[in-house]
Amino acid sequence: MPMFLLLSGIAALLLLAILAVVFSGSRFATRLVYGAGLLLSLELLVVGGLHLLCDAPPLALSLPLGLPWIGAHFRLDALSAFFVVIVNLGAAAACLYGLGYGQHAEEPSRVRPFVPAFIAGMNLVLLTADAFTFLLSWEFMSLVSWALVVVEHRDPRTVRAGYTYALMASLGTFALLLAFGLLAGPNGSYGFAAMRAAQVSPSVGALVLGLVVIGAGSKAGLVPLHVWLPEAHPAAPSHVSALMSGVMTKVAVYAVIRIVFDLLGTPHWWWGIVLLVLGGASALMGVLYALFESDQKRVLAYSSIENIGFIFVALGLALAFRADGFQAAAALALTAALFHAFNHAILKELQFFGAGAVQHATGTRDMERLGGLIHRMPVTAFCILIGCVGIAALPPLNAFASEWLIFQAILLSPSLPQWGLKLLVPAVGALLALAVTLAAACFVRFFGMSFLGRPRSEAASCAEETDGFSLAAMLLLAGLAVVGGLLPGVVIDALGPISTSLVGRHMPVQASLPWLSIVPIAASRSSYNGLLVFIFIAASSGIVASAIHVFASRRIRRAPIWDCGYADTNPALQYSASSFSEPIRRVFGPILFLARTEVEMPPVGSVAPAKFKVHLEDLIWQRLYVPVTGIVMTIADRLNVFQFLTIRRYLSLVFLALVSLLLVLALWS
Amino acid sequence: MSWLLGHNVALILTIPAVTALVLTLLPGYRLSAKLNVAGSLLTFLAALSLFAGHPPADPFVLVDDLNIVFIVLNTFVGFTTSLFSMSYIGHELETGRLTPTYLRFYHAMYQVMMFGMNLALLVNNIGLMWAAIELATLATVLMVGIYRTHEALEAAWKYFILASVGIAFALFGTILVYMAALPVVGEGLKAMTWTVLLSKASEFEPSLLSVAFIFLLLGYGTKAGLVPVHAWLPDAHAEGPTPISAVLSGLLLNVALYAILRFKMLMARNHAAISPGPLMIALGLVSLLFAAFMLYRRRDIKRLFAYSSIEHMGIIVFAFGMGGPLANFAGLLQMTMHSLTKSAIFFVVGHIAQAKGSQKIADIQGLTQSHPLLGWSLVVGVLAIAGMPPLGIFMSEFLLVTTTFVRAPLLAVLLVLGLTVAFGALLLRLQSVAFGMPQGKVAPVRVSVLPIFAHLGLVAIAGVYLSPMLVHWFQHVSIMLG
Amino acid sequence: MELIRDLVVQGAQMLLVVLLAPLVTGVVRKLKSRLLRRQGPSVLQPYRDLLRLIRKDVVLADNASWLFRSAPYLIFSTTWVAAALVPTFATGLMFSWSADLIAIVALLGSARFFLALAGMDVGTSFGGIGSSREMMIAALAEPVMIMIVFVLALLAGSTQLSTIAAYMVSPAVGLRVTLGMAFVSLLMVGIAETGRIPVDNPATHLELTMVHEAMVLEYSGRHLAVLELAGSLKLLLYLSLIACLFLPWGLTLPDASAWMYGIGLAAYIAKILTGCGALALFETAIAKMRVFRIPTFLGAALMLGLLGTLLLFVSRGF
Amino acid sequence: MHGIAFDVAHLLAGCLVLVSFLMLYQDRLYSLLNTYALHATVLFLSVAWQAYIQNAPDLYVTAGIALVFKAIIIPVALHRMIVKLGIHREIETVVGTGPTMLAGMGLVGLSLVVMLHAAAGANLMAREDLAFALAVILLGLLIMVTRRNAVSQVVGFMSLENGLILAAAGAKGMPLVVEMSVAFSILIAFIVIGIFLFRIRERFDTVDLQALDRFRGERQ
Repeated sequence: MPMFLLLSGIAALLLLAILAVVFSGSRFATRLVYGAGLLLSLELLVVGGLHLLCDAPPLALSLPLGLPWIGAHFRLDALSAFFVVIVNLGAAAACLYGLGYGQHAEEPSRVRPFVPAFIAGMNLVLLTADAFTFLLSWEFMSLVSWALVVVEHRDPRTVRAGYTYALMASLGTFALLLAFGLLAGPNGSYGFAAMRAAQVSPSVGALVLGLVVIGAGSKAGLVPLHVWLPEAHPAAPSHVSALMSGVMTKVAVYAVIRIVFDLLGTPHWWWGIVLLVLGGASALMGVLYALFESDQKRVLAYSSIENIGFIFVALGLALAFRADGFQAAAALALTAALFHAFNHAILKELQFFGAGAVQHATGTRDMERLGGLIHRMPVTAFCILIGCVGIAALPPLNAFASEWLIFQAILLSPSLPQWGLKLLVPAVGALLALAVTLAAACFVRFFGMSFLGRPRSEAASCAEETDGFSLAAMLLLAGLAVVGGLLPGVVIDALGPISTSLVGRHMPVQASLPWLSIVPIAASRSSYNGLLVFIFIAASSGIVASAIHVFASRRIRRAPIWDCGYADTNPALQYSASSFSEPIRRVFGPILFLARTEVEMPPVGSVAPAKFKVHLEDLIWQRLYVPVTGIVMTIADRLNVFQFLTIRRYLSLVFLALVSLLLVLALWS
Repeated sequence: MSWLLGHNVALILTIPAVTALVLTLLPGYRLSAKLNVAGSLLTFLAALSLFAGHPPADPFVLVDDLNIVFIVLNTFVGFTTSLFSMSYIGHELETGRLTPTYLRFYHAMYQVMMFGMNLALLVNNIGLMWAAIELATLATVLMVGIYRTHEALEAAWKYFILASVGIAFALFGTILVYMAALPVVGEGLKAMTWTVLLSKASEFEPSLLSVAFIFLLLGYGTKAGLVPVHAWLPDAHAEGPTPISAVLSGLLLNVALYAILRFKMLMARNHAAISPGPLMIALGLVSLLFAAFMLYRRRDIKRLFAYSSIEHMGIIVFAFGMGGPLANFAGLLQMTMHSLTKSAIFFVVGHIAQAKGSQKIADIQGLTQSHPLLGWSLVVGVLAIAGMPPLGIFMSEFLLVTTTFVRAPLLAVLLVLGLTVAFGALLLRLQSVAFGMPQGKVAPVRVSVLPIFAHLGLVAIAGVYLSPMLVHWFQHVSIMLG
Repeated sequence: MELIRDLVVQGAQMLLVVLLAPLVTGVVRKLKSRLLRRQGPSVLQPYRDLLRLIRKDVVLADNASWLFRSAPYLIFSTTWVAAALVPTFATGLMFSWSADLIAIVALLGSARFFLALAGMDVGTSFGGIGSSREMMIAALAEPVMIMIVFVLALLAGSTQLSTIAAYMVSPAVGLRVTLGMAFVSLLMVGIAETGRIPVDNPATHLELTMVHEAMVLEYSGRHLAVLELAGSLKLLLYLSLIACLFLPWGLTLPDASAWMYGIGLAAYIAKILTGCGALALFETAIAKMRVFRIPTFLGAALMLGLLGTLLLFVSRGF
Repeated sequence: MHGIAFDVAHLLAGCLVLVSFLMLYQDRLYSLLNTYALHATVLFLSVAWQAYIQNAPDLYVTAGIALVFKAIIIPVALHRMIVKLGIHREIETVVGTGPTMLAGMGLVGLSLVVMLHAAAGANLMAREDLAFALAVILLGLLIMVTRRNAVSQVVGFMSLENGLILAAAGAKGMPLVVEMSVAFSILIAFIVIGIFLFRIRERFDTVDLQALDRFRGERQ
C-alpha cells in the first residue's frame, strides 16, 4: 500500500508536468502546478516518513516496464524512505516557495512543467531497485534539471552552464552504467537483489567504487568533478537551485550509499581512503571558492560542495570502520553522514530561497551591489541569518549537531589497524576543522555584505520584502533547522534502521536519555545537548538583558555613524565582499587559485582612479578540463579534413580499407 | 481475409510498383502526393498483416523473424515520411526550388525506392537481394540530385561513384559466396537461396567465405555508411530533399545493415571462416569515434545529423559484432529506435530549414522561443538520439555498454568515449539552435505534426515499455544472429 | 541533596567567572604597567569602567539594525555558557555533559560570528576591517583548537572536559611530547583568540592593525559594557581552560568534602593569577606583529597540533 | 579437353590482368579508351570461352554485351565526348607511373595469395579465374584512385566491372540472375553516368572532378 501510494504520487507528478504544458497559457497555471506539487510532495513525505518512523519492513513491487525480461523493480526500505523524506521535504518547501516566487519568475512556462517532473525523477531514483530503472530515473532527473538550468536561455552564460552540466551528468551516468555493468555480471542480472547476492572480487569492487565515485560524485559536486555545479545551480530559478543544491546532491549521496554500502558487499579498508581524500579536498576547496565569490547563488553552490565533502568524509569513515569490523563506529559515521545530508538539505534550500527573494527584490545577485537589506527585508534577513548560523555549523543549530558527530567519528579512528587510515584521518579532520571555520567566515561575509551595512546600489536601497508564500517557506525551513538542532536525538533514532541494515549496528537509542542529549558512544566519552545549550544561551542573554535594562539606562540616542570621527557618506567606501576575503585570499590564494593581483596606480598629479584587479583561476579547471577540451577540439580539427577531400581521395580510402582488410585476411590465414 | 494473408508478401511488393507506375503517368502534383501517401499506407497495412500470417519460405520469398521487423519498420517510416513529404514538397514548390515535372519524378522515384527496399528485405536469394538494394540506391541517387544545385549535383555524383564501387564489391562478395556454396549445394538457383545456404553453411569452403565477407562488409557497409567507406553519406543527406534524408537515414542504412546481418549469420555457422565479430567491432568503433569527432565542426544542421547516423550505424555494427543475446538485442533495438528517431529529427529539421530559409546552424537560434513546437521536438529528438532516457535508445545503449564492459572492458571504454564525445557535440549544437535569442525569420510554418509525434511517441514509449511480442521477436532474432 | 550541591557548584562557577573576569583584565593591565614602570590603573578599574558604561546612554548609528542591538547579549551569553562549562575549581559540573570541548569551541565560534556580523552592521570601513581580520584569524585558530581537542581526546578517550581533567590529574598521564606540543599550540591559539599581543593589541583604538576594537567601534553605553565583559570573560575562559587541561592540580573531584572545594577555589585563583602574570610578562616582552604575519604564527600552531595528533596516532608512547 | 580448357581460360584471364596493367600505364585519355576497348575484347573472349566449356549458352549473351557494348559503343561514345569537351589531349596522373605499376604488382600478388589460399579446395579453374578477377578489380580501383579526370575514373570503374563479369562467368552455373543484373548494372551505370555527365556539362565547364570539388559541402 505505501509503495502504491508513492508510485501513484510520482505518476501524478508526471501527469502534473503534462498538465502544466497543456495549461501553460492559463492564469492559474502557477497556482495549479505548485499547489498540486505541494500536496503531492507532502503525500510522499508523509508516506516515506511513516515508513521510516515505524521501522516497517522493506516493501517491494515490480511492474512490467523497463527492461523487458527484468521488469521495473521498486523497493522501499529505510534508506530509501529517509531520502524520500529529504527529497519531499525539500520539494514541498520549494513548491510552497514557488507559489509565490513562480508568480513573478521569468519564463514561467519553461519552468512549470519541469518542476514536478524533476521532483518525480528524484523520487523515482530513490525507489528503484534495478539498474536499468535506476539509471533511467537518474538520467531523467539530470535531463529535467538541465532543462531547468537553461530556463533563462537568452543569457549565453546560462546556456554554457547548461552545457557543462549536461555533459558532466552524462559522463556520470556512463560511469554508473559501467559500474552496474560490472555488478550485473556477464549474465545481465540487473536487479539489485541479484547484485546484493552476488559477490564481486576485490579488484572489480574497487573498480565499481571508482566508477561510482565518478558517477555519483560528479552529481554531488565532489572535487574535482565539481566544475559544473557552481555554474548550473545558480543559473536555474531560485526554487530550482534550492532543489538542485539542497536535494539533488543528496540523491547522489543516496546513490553512493546504495551502491557502495548495500550492493557492493564487503568493503576493503582502503576504499575509505578514496572517499576521505576526495571529501576532505571538496570540503576545503568548496569553502575557499565560496569565500572568493561575490555572486550570492554561486557562494551557496560552492558551499554545497563543501558540505558534500563533509558527507563523503563521514561515509569514508563509515566504510573504513565497517571494513575493519568496528560496527558501532561505522554506525556513528554513517548516521552522521545521513544526518548532515538532512541538515544541509534544509539549510541550503533556506538560503537559496533567501537568495531568490533578494534577487527578485533587487534584481541582482552580486553582493558588491547589495547591503542594508536587513531594514528592507527583515523577515527574509532573519531566516537567512538562521541559515547562515546553521551552515556555519554553530551551536545550537542542526548542522553543528551533525558535524559534531562527524568529529566524534574521526576521534574513533585510532582504533583502526591500518597505518594509512591512522595517519590520514586526523589530517582530514584538520581539513574539516579548517573548512568549518572558513565556512563561518564565508557566511559572515555572505550575510554581512548582503544584509548589513548600507545599500551599495539604488536597487538595494529600494528593495521590498518578498511575498507571503516565500516567507512561509523560509520560516518553515528555519524552524526545522532550529528544531533539528535542539532535538537531534529524534533524527538519529529515526536513522537507526538504516545503519542496522547497512553496517549491522545502530547508534545507542537517544530518545531515552535524560534531557534529550545525544551520546554517540558512551556518556563518559562525549555528549552534547543542543536543547540545554539553547536554553542556557536564551536564559543567560535574557538575564543579562533584563538585568541591564532594569538596573541601567534604557535610553537610546540615534546619531550619524561615528567611525572614529571619519564619517564617510559614500556607501562605496564600505568594506566590500572582495576586500573582506582578502586576508584569507592572501593565505590560500597563491597556492590553490594561482591568485595574481594587478595594481594600476595613476601617475602623481593625475585624477584618474587607481585600479586594482584580482585574477583567480580554478586550478582544476585549468589543469584538467581545459587540456581535455583542447584535445577533443584538436582531434576534431584534424579529422575535419575528411569532410573536404576529393572523390578520388575518398576512393583511395575505400581502396586502402579493402587492401588492408585483404592483407589482414592473408596474414590471418 | 485469408486471401490477404496468402498474398500479403505479393501485395507489399506490388503496391509500390504499381503506385510508381501510376505516379509516372499522373500529372497533378497534389494528387500524386496523396497517392504516394495512400500507396505507402497500403503497403504498411499489408506489412502489418504479416504479423497475422505469412507464407512459408520458398526459393524466392522468405519471411522470418529477422526481416519481419525490418519490413514493418520500413513500411511504417516509408508511410510517415510520405506524409511529411506531402507538406514539405508543397512548400518547396511554393518557393520554386522544385518544378511540377520534378515532383512527378520525385513521387515515382519514392515508390521505386520503397519497392527496392521491400524487395531486398523479402527475397530469399542473395543475388536478388543485391539487385534490389542497388535499385533502391540508384533511385535515391537520383533523388539526392533533384535540386540540381551545384552542391546537390556534387553530392549525388559523389554518392553515385562511391555507391557504384560498393555495388561492385557487394556483387563480387555475392559471387564468392556462390562459389563457396557451389561444391556443397550444387549449381543453379539453390546455391543462391538464402535458406539453403544457411543450412549448409558449415560445409562451405571457409577461406573463400572469409574473402566474400570482406567484400560484402565493405560493399554493403558503403550503403550503411561505415567509416572509411562513408564519404557519400553526409553530403547526400545534406543536399537532397529532407524526406529523402529521412528515408536514407531511417531505412536505406537499415536495409544495408540487414544484408550484412544475413551474411554474418552465414559466417557464424562456419567456424573455420574468419570471425565476423572483430571486423564489425573494429569498423563500428572507427565509425563511432570518427563521426563523434566530426560532429564538432559541422555548420550545416542536416550534415550534423548525417554524421550522427554514421555514429549510430557504428554503434549498431559494433553491437552485432559483439554478439551474444544482450548485445544483439541492443543492436536490434538501437537500429529500430535510430530509424524512428533520426527520421523524426529530419522531419523537424526539414521544417526548420523551411522556416528559417537556411540549413546553416549559425542562422538558426532560439527555436524554442520562435517556434516552440519545432524547437521542443528537436530537443526531444536530439536527446533521444544522444541516448537520453526515458527514450528508446537509452535502453539499447544501457544493454550494450553494460554487457560490453563485462566482456571487453577496453572496448566499452572506447564506446563510452565515443558516446560522450558525440553527446558533447550534439548538445552543443542543440543548445545553440534551440536556445538563445531568436534570429532571422520567425514566421510560423505549417508543420506536419503527425509523423513527428508518432515517431517520438513510439520512441518515448519504447524507452519505458517494450511490448512482449516485440521482445520475443527480438530475442528470437538475437539467438538467430548468434 | 547531591542535586542541590551540584546546582550550587554550577551556579557558583557561573557567578565566579563573571565576577572574576574584569579582575583578570585589571590584573593584567596593572602588571603590565608595573613591568613598564608605570603606576597603572587600579586592578578594580575594569569594574568601574563597566559601571560607568552601563549608566551611560546608548548612541546608536542611524542605520543600526536589530542585529546590532541584540548581538552584545548573544555574544556575552554564548561566551558565558562556554565559560560556565569549563571546570574552574571543580570537575563534575552539573551540566558539563551538555557540551563537550568541541561544543565549547563552537560556542566561542558563535560569539565570534555575531561579533563579526555586528562589526559589519553599520557599514563602516573600520568595522569591515575588523570583521574580516577576525574571521581570518579565527579560520586559522579554530582548526588548531580542534587539533588540540584531538590530542586530548585521543589520550583521555573523551572530549568531555571533566573526564579529560580527571584523566590529567591521574598518574596515567606522565610526560609526553604530544602534550607539550598541544600545550604550546593552545597558548598560541589562546593569544590569538583573546586578541592579545602579538596578534592584536587590546589597548589601541586607532591603529590600523587593530582587530577586536575595530569591530566594537560603533558600540557605546551598556552594549559596550556587555561586550567588554564578554571579552574579559573570554580571556578568563582561556586561562581556565589552560589551567584545567594542563595544570589540573588542585581541581576538586566530585563527591569531595566542603573544604576540598575551598582548596580547589584557592588553587584556581592562584593558577589564574599566575596566568595573568605570565601573560603580562609575555606581552611586555614582545612586539606586535604585522597582520599578515599572523597566518604564519597560527600556521605554526596548526602544524604543532597536527604533529601532536599524528604522533599520538603513530604511537601512544609519546 | 580439361587441360586445354583450363589453359585457355587461364591465358585469357591472365591477358585481362595484363591489359589492366596496360590501362594503368596509359596517361592519355585516348590511349586509355583504346586500351579499355582491348580490355573489353579480352573479356569477351574469356566469357565466350567459359560459355563454350561450361556449355552454358546464356553466357554468350554476356559475352556479346561485352563485345558490342563495352568494346565498341562505350569507347566510341566516350571518344566523342572527350573530343567535344576538348580534353582528349590531357595528360593526367596523380602518382608517377613507376609507383603505380609497383602498387599494381603488389595488388596482383595480394589477390593471388588471398585467392589461391582461399580456394584451395575449390575447382582449380575457378580458383585461377577468381584470383585474376580479383586482380582486375583491384587494378580497376587503382586506376580510379590514380586519375583525376572523371572520364578516366569511369573507365577505371568499367574495368573493375569487367573483373566482376570475369568472376561471374567463371562461377559454374551461376543463375541467369547474375547476367541480368550485370546487364542491368552496366545499363543503369551508363545511363546515369550519361545523365550526370550531361548535367555536369550543363553546369560546369569541365568534367574534371576537381572543379566539382570546389562546391564540396561546407567550405564557403
